[in-house]
Amino acid sequence: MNNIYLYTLVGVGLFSLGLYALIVHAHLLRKILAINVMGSGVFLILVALANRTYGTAPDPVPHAMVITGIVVAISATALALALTLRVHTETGRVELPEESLE
Amino acid sequence: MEAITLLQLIFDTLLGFTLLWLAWQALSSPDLFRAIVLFIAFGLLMALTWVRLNAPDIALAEAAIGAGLTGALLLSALARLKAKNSATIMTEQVKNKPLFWLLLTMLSLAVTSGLAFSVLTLQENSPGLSIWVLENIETSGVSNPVTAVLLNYRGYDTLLEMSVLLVALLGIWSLGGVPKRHDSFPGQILNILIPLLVPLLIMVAGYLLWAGAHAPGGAFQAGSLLGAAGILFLLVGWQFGTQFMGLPLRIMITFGLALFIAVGVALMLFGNQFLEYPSSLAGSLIFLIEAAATLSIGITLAALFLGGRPGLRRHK
Amino acid sequence: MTLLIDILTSLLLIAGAVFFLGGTIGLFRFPDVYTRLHALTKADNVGLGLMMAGLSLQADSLATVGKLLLIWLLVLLASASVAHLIAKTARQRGIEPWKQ
Amino acid sequence: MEILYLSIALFLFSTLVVGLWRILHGPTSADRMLAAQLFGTTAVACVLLLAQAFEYPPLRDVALIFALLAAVSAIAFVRRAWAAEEKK
Repeated sequence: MNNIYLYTLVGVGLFSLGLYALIVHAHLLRKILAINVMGSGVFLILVALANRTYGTAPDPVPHAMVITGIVVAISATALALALTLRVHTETGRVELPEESLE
Repeated sequence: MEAITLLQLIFDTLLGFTLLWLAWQALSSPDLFRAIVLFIAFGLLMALTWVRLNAPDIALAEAAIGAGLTGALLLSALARLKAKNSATIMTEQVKNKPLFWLLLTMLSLAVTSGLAFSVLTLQENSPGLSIWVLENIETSGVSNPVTAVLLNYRGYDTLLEMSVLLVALLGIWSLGGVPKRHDSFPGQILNILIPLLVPLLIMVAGYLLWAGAHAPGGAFQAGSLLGAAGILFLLVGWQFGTQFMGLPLRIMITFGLALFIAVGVALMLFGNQFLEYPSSLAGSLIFLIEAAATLSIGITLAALFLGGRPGLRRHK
Repeated sequence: MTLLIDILTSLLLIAGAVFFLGGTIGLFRFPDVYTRLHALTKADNVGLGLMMAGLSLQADSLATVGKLLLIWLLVLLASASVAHLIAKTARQRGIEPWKQ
Repeated sequence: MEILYLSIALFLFSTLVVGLWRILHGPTSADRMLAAQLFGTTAVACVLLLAQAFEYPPLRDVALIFALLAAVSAIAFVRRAWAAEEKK
């Protein structure tokens, strides 16, 4: 089972991609997608590493954590989308106002 | 190398690279609709990845949520934003600031290499808690180890996770009423398809709930299917009666959490710890809690999709 | 006997894969959304159907065959409905069918 | 037989990767959605082949869920996203 490290590295890559996009993009919908990709990266690392029980079934504890995480992620996404839509109705914009540093 | 190992290696490599590429395309696509469709495809491949990683319970959850909820949520939100053209705005700091780009690239590289290093230097053989889980599986009341962890050993997690669902719903409800929309007539096809699909969804949800005790499945997967059924109803614009939207809705949404806490407290009255099931009753108690949780999770997810507090009209 | 069944399964699976390939090529090459719909439903209906037939031959119980059949029927139902909905909406939105 | 199942699963997965081209290039939203629809069907076939190859029946439930929910995203697209595009 050498795919453990392959998938772990893919998880790391997804996390970094998501982090990068989260910082670069101002559009709120894109930020929501970016956070979801980061989350998927974390889940992937957890589950891939749960396979390090050579010969026996994988460790069920990370599996349970990830199932919980998926449901939390979707509810957080729904809330974030509702907030985005509210920002849009109030201000007509799809990004948050920038705070000026002066 | 054996042919089977080789084939699996090719499959995994292709899957891994496609995942990364899809994520990159979805996050950098100038067209938001395209980004969302790519993200839906990404969810599909994640489910395949869980299959490859021996995690069928997660594959079921990802399939149910990815196919049934995420796409519908994102597409409905996009429909209401109607601002596709402003899609590639960058944050203020990024525009015309080469120094910031440099810093950001360095940060990303540092995060990636740091994480990769720490992950690759982990112990190669680490069973984690799986030994304890398997040793105590007989007293847990179920034979699927993932369900045992979720509902017995780490029942607190599940309890708090259901509270998170509830808090998210409260957050949405505090933002105002259900957005007004004028749904067109769904048409004959949907009027035939939806009444066929919904009973099947409910049936399969029941099957997954029952199977969860001894095989992959359980309350979250079953609840997600119920949520998808609710979303189908909402998508064709069928209205639930207003008498359902008041107290009955609130009772059903909180029922799962309330029963969970009630069982925990009742066990304390009999001299156990909070949520410490006696092993003779564990199986039945877990099933009872899971059944209530399935109903509540399903209705909460559908209510999240509704996007506002029913019965309250947004004035605008 | 097992050998015969294995050969039959292989043939059915390969035939199914060919239809999936056809669906993908159609999606890739056809000129407009209506013709692509046409290509797509071949993969859904025939491709998956042949695969289901092939896998059913290897199934250990009737329940498994039933589940495979149910999955196939569900995909048929979904793809036929979706194809219809998309074609109808495309017409309403004024996307012209491709003419030589 | 395992080799056959795995090879066909791999083959189907590669057709899926090729199909990504249609999501990227559209041109209309309907084309992108169609490609996603084909992905769903391909994933069903892939998962069933893997279930057979590794003789692990619970994977069939994953395929069953994919099949049950295959239409949801497309219905959301037709009923919501596409309808909104029209008003612009």
